[in-house]
Formats: sequence, structure tokens, C-alpha cells
Amino acid sequence: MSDTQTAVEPEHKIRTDSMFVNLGPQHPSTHGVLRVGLTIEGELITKAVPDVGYLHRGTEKLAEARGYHHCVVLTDRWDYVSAMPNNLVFCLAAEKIMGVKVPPRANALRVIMCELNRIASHLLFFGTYGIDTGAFTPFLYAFREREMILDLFEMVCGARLTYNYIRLGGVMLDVNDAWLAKAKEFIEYFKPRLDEYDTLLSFNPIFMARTENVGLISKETAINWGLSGPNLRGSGVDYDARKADPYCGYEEYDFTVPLGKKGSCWDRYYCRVQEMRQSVKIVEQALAKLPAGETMATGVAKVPKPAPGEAYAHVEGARGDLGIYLVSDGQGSPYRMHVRAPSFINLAILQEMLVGNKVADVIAILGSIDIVLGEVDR
Amino acid sequence: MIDYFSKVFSAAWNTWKGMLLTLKYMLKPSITVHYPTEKLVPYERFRGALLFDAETCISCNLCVKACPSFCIQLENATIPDPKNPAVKKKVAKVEWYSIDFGKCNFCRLCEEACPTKPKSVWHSLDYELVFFSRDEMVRCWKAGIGWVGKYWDRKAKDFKDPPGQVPIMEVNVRR
Amino acid sequence: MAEEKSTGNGSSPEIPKSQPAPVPAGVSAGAAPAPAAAKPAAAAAPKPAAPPKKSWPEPKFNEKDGRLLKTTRYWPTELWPHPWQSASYRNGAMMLFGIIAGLLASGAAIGELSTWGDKLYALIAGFVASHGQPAVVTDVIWVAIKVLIVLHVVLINGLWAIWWERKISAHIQSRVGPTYAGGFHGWAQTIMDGIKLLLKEDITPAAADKWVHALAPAIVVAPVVVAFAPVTFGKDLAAANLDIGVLYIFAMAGISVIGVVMAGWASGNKYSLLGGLRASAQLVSYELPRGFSIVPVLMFAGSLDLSVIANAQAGYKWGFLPKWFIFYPVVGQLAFLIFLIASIAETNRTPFDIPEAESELVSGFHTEYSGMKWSIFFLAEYGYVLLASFLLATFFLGGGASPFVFDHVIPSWLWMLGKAMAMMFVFLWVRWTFPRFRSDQLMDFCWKFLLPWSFANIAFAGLTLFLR
Amino acid sequence: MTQDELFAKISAKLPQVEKHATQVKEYLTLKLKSAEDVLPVARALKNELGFDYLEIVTAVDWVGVVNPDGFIRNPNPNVFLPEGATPQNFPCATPNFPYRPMFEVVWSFGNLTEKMKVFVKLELPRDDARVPSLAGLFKAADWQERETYDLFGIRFDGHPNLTKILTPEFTQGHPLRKDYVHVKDRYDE
Repeated sequence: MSDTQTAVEPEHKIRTDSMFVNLGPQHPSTHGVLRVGLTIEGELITKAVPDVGYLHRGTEKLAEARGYHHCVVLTDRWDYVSAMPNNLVFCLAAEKIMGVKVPPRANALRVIMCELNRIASHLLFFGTYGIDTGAFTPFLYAFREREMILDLFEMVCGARLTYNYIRLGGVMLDVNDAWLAKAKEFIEYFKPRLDEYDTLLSFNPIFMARTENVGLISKETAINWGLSGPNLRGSGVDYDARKADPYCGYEEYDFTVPLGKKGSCWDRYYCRVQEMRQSVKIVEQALAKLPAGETMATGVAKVPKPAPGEAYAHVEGARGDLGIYLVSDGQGSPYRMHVRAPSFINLAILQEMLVGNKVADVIAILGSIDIVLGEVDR
Repeated sequence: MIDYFSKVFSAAWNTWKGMLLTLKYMLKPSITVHYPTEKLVPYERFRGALLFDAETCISCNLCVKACPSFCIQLENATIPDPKNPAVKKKVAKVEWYSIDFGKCNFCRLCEEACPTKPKSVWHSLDYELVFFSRDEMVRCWKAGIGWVGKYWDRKAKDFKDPPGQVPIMEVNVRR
Repeated sequence: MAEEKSTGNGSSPEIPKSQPAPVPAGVSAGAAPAPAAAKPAAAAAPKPAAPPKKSWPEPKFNEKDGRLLKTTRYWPTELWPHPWQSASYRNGAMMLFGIIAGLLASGAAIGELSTWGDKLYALIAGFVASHGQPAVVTDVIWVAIKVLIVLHVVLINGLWAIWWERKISAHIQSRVGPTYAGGFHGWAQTIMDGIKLLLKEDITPAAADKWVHALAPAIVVAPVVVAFAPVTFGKDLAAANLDIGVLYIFAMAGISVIGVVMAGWASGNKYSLLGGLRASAQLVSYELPRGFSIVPVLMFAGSLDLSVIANAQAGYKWGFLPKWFIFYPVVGQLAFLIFLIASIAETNRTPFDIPEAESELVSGFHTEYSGMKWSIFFLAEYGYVLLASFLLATFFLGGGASPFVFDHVIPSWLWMLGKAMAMMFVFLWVRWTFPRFRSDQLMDFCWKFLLPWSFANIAFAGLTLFLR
Repeated sequence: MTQDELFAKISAKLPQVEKHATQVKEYLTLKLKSAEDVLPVARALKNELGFDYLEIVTAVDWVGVVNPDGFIRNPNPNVFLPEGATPQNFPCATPNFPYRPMFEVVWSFGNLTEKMKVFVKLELPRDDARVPSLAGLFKAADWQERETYDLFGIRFDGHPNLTKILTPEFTQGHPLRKDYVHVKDRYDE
């Protein structure tokens, strides 16, 4: 408790009525349908109660009545901002249970798509975080670039948000030369934009004042609360599923894991900006050495019925360590599917982190956690 | 003292750089498209509203099984058996076919599952899919109804053409 | 109709015909039989079908409500490298140039407005005398005319500034902003918005203090109009020549705080209350550096009269550099920056818009306002922006003085207007670039940075005067 | 470190755990004998073995296949279909699979420095499922245990605030139980 900021007790405390302010679900800047009940004294928060579940669709129950191919469609709807890692993690878990080996070209395509999607997701974070702190222009710049990534996805799989692109045993469709050229064009275009983002927002003195030394999370607290992704790495914990538990051949790519120093909002923010740089690097490498060959493994049945067993797969999604715990009883649909939703687990720390901060910091802290309510509520 | 001034100067310099950046983009052409005054053609693989061709369908039920949200329904056409007219015999033709767009995921699984050449059910390039009532979400096809399908108006008790949907473009090669 | 709109659109992304339209995935516009640039190679993917026997229906283009662009997407990489090849970009630049040239020419043709004012006064005096009325009637009519003019400056400024802000913000963000209302670049957008706001229901919340709630917008907007009285719009062009013009303006502008606090309190909304409290703290604090920052100007000019201040900056140093206060080394620039920053804070605009902070407080003190009451807050905000722009132009940019030695054609009111509009552009530019301060940082910035430096600046000014 | 080495290391510290019969693929899976073992094992894993990162808390209901009643409505209400058509694609039970009236609570602990993961499982009777809460040791357990409680009805003793989190308060029952039958509420047509 002492790690995050505690309430400042003024010495000559005047007895005042505390005020209950409802942040959301219709507040203009709650991310999705999150409601936070804030008890404030003046501008100081004394209690915060996040209330989730407005978007609960029971994906885990739905999966128990659907085939494995159908479940991939369901996964698109969790973290709709970065749906490719969702597809991927389910496919990895199902492939583990079925013992399917994915061809190298499909693996490389999965890596490219996931990293592009990570960039798209972090761009959305960048833009909305700008809005949270009052700057509107970075939002539209970020969306301008994100639009290009979504165009790339639309070119390859026909959808802009719910891709259903990564399938059991490979990917839906191969990419063509026109797509590769477009992707390279985007990468070349995007690299200088990242420096511009730094100029516009990251090193803007007002923005830095808003976010530095706000919402501090120490290493121990971050681990204890089970944070993952940039929230964990912003606190300086070097843990990335791409390095710790490599999948899809991530060990072949040369990239570093950016780490924060103090665990402040700015550290978490800048971790994401740096991750975009690393993702660009990975996509460049993957595009350069894209192996030829098939994009779909042979031997994936139309209605797969894997042998009874259990598998756990986790990937480094845009929001953190996204995991799937899959249990099969030998039928055509998963007996049990559990999603380790990073947004859900990251959000839990909010109730402790907000206490003792100003109302103006609530949005900065909430934005820096970067949640997607589709994934929180599933 | 020097520290203070260097801090103030760097803050001012970063601020000024940010302002120059916005000025730079102000002088560049804008990138937006003025929908609906201007409309774009989506990419070739775009997964728009589903179309269905009752003439090529062989009523194999694969799309029904492939659909993750159970939104497709169909029924085999039957003809009286020539030997025993009382018994109805199934033929490889569809009697009726319906898609519930309220549930459709636009996931392309039905199109992939379709075994006919050309495809009997496929995604068009239409992104202007709107519904004015719940009835319109369920599209029905029978022999003689076009690709876009019709919906059953519960008030009028009649099939009607969906008002919202005019395909942007139908690319033959996609089927 | 639709065709007109899209061609009249100065900056719609339009690739010239010479440049091949980007068709990355092999989508061709017409009914091309088989482009097949993309090869679906996956096992489950459909193969391009053989041409069927029956005739295909013609592809349908939904061009009913718009022009179908025969391309898939515009990427910045296709639009930005050669902006001048785009016809709409060229047209837009030429139009802008034409408008500026036309303004300058008409200004030169009209000449100084004060001479026309004298003529008009003489006309009215003659008219009154011919009807046998006492001379005081002339003054009454004259004052009424002046009041109406100043009032309409504020009102029309609202229409213009909101439209301009939308345009500027849109172009900063790679958009185009309003394009439909009125035809030419959406010039009538604010007028239409105003009509919409007039027709909207005026909602007073049940928890609100009804009288205070209704009175607050009036108290916010009235001082703006009143404060415009001594503002000089050009050489000898002011509604009232007050000896204490500066003091008067600051006093009047200070009254608005009360309206803001009233709005926050009377709405009966927690967000409004927080916004109102923040606003009062902020506005009161920033009055101080704002006032102190122009003390050097007053010291140099030796007067509180705005026209005297403007006239004190006439002439050129070394034959080319105007003797504007902003060009005074260190003192001028420092005073200018402090006054600019404090003015932005006074108008509650973005780096300092914590009273409205839409991401925290929904909309701050005007959360519970709707319809015309709501728009009156904006009228006041843009009125203050205009006031600050004119003050900046008067105090630091030489008023109506021309920056060029050789210029004897362009009248002073046009220079004044141009400078004020340039300052207004700075306001918009700053707003659409920066994030927002936090309330305590805002106070820190005011009390620990701006105020000490404005004091120091007075000392610098004294030093400058002493050395001169 | 291979799974066997890791198991040897853990069983040296904690003799009460054993390897589970069905291993989660590629990860070491331990089995606890009773609910009393949960807290000591978790504490030892956290403090002595460095597994200080609680990844997942969840449960599996082993009673059988899903009861489709009530929660899938008429699949596609079209004019041709008679009222009350049955849903399709419904799973059936696998013969010889050991379905049993038990819950199995699953924890996964991670060691971030040595990049290891260990799964811990505990079987509980279905009618009175109680298990000690880990919320005191791992804050990450706070919401995940609430979620498991909400969806399965497993009570976590010692949890500071064991309330519903995902489903609305008027929802009857615990949806992820295999025998859950949806009770019509005010949002049903």
C-alpha cells in the first residue's frame, strides 16, 4: 500500500463532506463502459471503486458450445483494438492440444500481423491518452497512421477490426506482392512519425508534468497485482512473453524489450511508444525474410476433435500477457476455455492506485493502464 | 541558476517544436474522404454483406455448420418421388435460405465452406449495410429472389426488398 | 449539387488525373472480367472461378448519394509528396491568395475609416440641425451607432472565429472541417449552428438555482461587449477615447469570473461546481501576471490610453525596424509572452482549459447549459479571444502602424485587423497543439513562474528607461 | 530447468504436492490433496521458490457437457422456420471420459526472473465448494477470485470483498457451471 501514493493528510483538517462523483459509464473519457465510483474530498480522491461487467458476453460459455474454428471468431471480440493476438493465442492453445505444426510462412505472417496490430493498438492508446490529457491533435495523427494499418489488414483478410485471420494451423489467406510493397511503404512512412509523436506529446513539458511522478507503481506492487505488458515493464520488470516463452519463432527476431524506470504514467506511456519502434523493427525483419511455402498446415480437420487434454498458451498481446487455458474432453468444442485477460487483471490495481490522487489525475492514470472493456468483461 | 534557465529553455524549445509540427501538417493536404459525398471502393477481399445465389446452391448444409453464430438456415428442396408420389425426395437444390444479419459475424467461414463453383454464398463489397427495423435483419432467399435477398415484413406479411442495401460493387471474380 | 460541393472543396484529397490511381489489391473500377492480382493461396480459399455460362448482372454502383471514387484508399504517402500536383490544393492556395489581395485592394480603396466617420458625423449633425433638434441628439445617435458597431463586432466575431477555429483545427489534424453548409468551405456552418442552438430546448436542471442559472451567461457575456469600448480598431478609431482605457478593460474583463462561478454553482452539478471553482481560482490568479506584464508597455508609452500606446510605437528604427514594443530587447518579448500566456489562461483555452476539461469534468461549468445559453458562453469566450488579440496588437505590435517603411497605401484599420487575426491564429494554433495543465500545476505556473518574471520584467523596463 | 528438475525442487520444499495425472501441456502441473494445502503451498511458492506472479485463477466444472436449455434461443427467426426450432451443433458427452461432480480450481504461478510457470490444481466437491483465498498473498487474486466466484460459485474464504463482478446482480446462478440454466430476466424478450 505504501508503494502507491497514499492520501495526504493536511495537519489542520477541516471537517468537510466528501463528494461522490460517478466517472462513467457515460463520462466522455472513460474508456468504454467502465464506471468508477469516486469519493472525493475537494479534488482529492479517498476511495475508488471500479465497476465492470457492462460488456459481459460470456465468451467462455459460448466457446463451450462451439467448434474450435468458431471460437476463433469469438476471440476477435475480446480486445477489439488488437484482435490478431487474440486469434493467435487461441490458435496456439488449440494447436498445442491437437499437436499441429504450423508452416514457417504462416508463422512469419502471424508475427507480422501481430506486430502491426500492436502498433495499431498502441497508436490508439497514444491518441486517446493525448485526449485524456487534453491534446486533441495527436489523436487524429495516430488515427491517420492506424488507418493505414487497418487498410493493410483489410487488404489481406477483408476486415478492419474483427479479422478472423489467424486460423487453426496457419492463416486464412496468403499475402501477395502488392501487399508486401504496401507494408514496406507503411513502415518507411511510419518511422519518422514516431519521432514526431515524441516531439508532439512525449517530451512536451506540459504532458510530462501531467504524467511524470503520477500513478507510481513499484516493481513489487506491479508483480503482486499481476500486471502485465507495458504496465509491468513500465515499472522496470523485464518480462515479455515474446522473450520469456517464445512462440511463432519470435526468438529469430532481433528486438529489445523497453523498460521504464519509476513506473509512472509517463514510463508506461513511453514504454508503449518504444514498443512501437521495436514492433517496426520486427515487422521489417519479418518482411525481409518472409519464407516461401504453404500458409496452412495440413491435417487440421473441418471439425477438429482433439484427444482429451489440457493446454495453456500465452502471447504478449498489446495490453499484456494474454493467455488461454483450454481443456478438451475429446468433443468438437472446448470443454473449458479460460481467458487470462490482461486488461481485466491490470484494471484491478485502479482501486488502490487512484486513492490519494487528484481528480485531474484519474484520467491520466486510467488512460495509462490502457484497458479495453471488451477484454475486461469478455 | 543555469539549471533553471536550461530547464526553461528546453521546455520552451520542445513547446515550439510541437507548434512547428502542427503548422507543418496544417500546410499539407488533408487525407480524409468525404463520405457520403465521396465513396471508396473497398479492397478486393473485403468482407461486406453476404450475398446468396439460390440457383447454384446445392443445399449441402456446410455453411450452416460453419457459421459460428448459427445465423444461417436453409431447407432442401423436395420433389415427389417418381416411383412413389407420396414420398418427397430431397434434391440438391435449396428450398429457402436465410441469413440473420443481426447475428452475422462477417467472418468468411461460410464462404470458405461453400463447395460450389462459383460460390453460392459470398461476401460482397457492400459496406453500406443498414437496417431500419429488426425484420430487415433476416434476409431470405428463394428461387427467383436475387442475390441481395428479401426480408419478411411482419406487418405487411410480405417479402420486401431491403431498402438500405445497394451493393457498392459486385466483383465477379470473388465468387 | 453533390458534384458542385465536391469540386468546390478546396482541400479535398483529389489525385490528379495524370497520376495513376492506387489500386493495390487489384480492384479495378469497372466490370473487368478477372483482375486476379491477388492469389488466394490458402487451402480453404476460393479459387478464381471459371466464367459462368449465364450472363452476369452489371455491377451496381451506389452513386445515388455521392461520387464513387474509383480507388480503394488515399494514403498520406500518395498525397503528400507532391501536393502541388493536386488541383484542389492549387486552387485552395490561389483562392487564399486572391482573398488576401482583394482585402488589401479594397482596404486601399476605402482608406482610413476615421475620415469616413467624420463625414458620417457631419451628415448626422446636418440632418439633426435641419430638423431643428438640439445638438445633443446628434451625439445620442452617434453613440448609438458606435455601440451597435461594437456589439456587432463581438457578435460577428463569434460567427467568424468559430468557423475559423474549426477550419484551422481541421487542417492541423489533416482533416478539412466543415464543407457543406453554405457551399464555399462551409462558411455558413456557424450561422446554421446558431440557428440550431436557437431552436434547441433550453433546459434548466431541476437541481439548479433557476435565477442564477439564467443570469450567469448574461454576466459572462455583458462585460466583453462593454470592454470593447476603448479598443482602438485603427488610427483614431475607437468607440470611446478613455484616458484609463487599459484599466477599464481589465476591470470589465474581471467581472466575467463572477458569471463563471455563478454558472458552476447554480447548475446543481458536481462537475459544474468543480469547474466553477477551478475557473475562479484560475481566472483570479492569471489576472495578476496579465496586468503586471503590460506595466512595461505603460511605462514606455507613459499612458493608459490605448490610442496613445499605439501611437507611441510609430516610426522606424534604423530605417526599417518598426518601433514596436515587441522589438524592445528582452523586455518586449518577455512581456509579450507573459501577456499571451495569461490571455490564453483568461480565455480558458486549451493548455489552461481546466475549468472545462472535457476529459475530467465532462464540460465544466457549462455542463448543464443548452441551447442559446450555452452558446453565449462561447460567444463570450471568442469575444475575449478577440479582445486579447486586439490588445496584443495594440500593446506590442504597434496598433495600426505598418511594418513596412514604404507602405502608405494600406489603411491602419486593415493592419490592425491583420495583426489581431494573426494573434487569434496563435490562440487557435496553441489550442490545437498542447495538452492540458493540471490545476495545481497551473497555479504553480502562474504564481511561481509568470508572476515573478512579470515583476522582473518591470525592473528590466525600468533599467531600459534609465539607460535610454 | 526441465519440468522434472523443477518438480524435484518443489517437492523437496513441499512434500504435500504431487504431479497431476493430466498435465497442462509443456508446463508442470501439481496436484493438491486438500484445501488446507492451498495457503502453505502458495506461500512457499511465493516466498521460497520465487513464484511471485499469480497468472491465472480459474476453475473447471467436471460434471459433464453443457446443458443447452434456456441460453440459446431460436437460432434464426425467419418466416420459413416453425416456432421453437432446435439449436444445432451441440456437444455430446465423450464415452469413458471421467466426468465427475467436482470442481477443479486451477492456479498458475509464474517466476518472472527464471521465466518458469507452474500450474496447481485442487479438486473440490461440487455442492459446497470452498477454498482459502490467496488475496492476502497476491493482490492479483482479488478480481480473479471474484470472477471465479461469480461464474462458478466457488467461495474463497478470507477474500476481502467476494462479490459479483461480471454478471449483473439480478442474474440467477453461476453461468459457467455446466448445468447452468438461464432464468428469464427482465432483459429477455
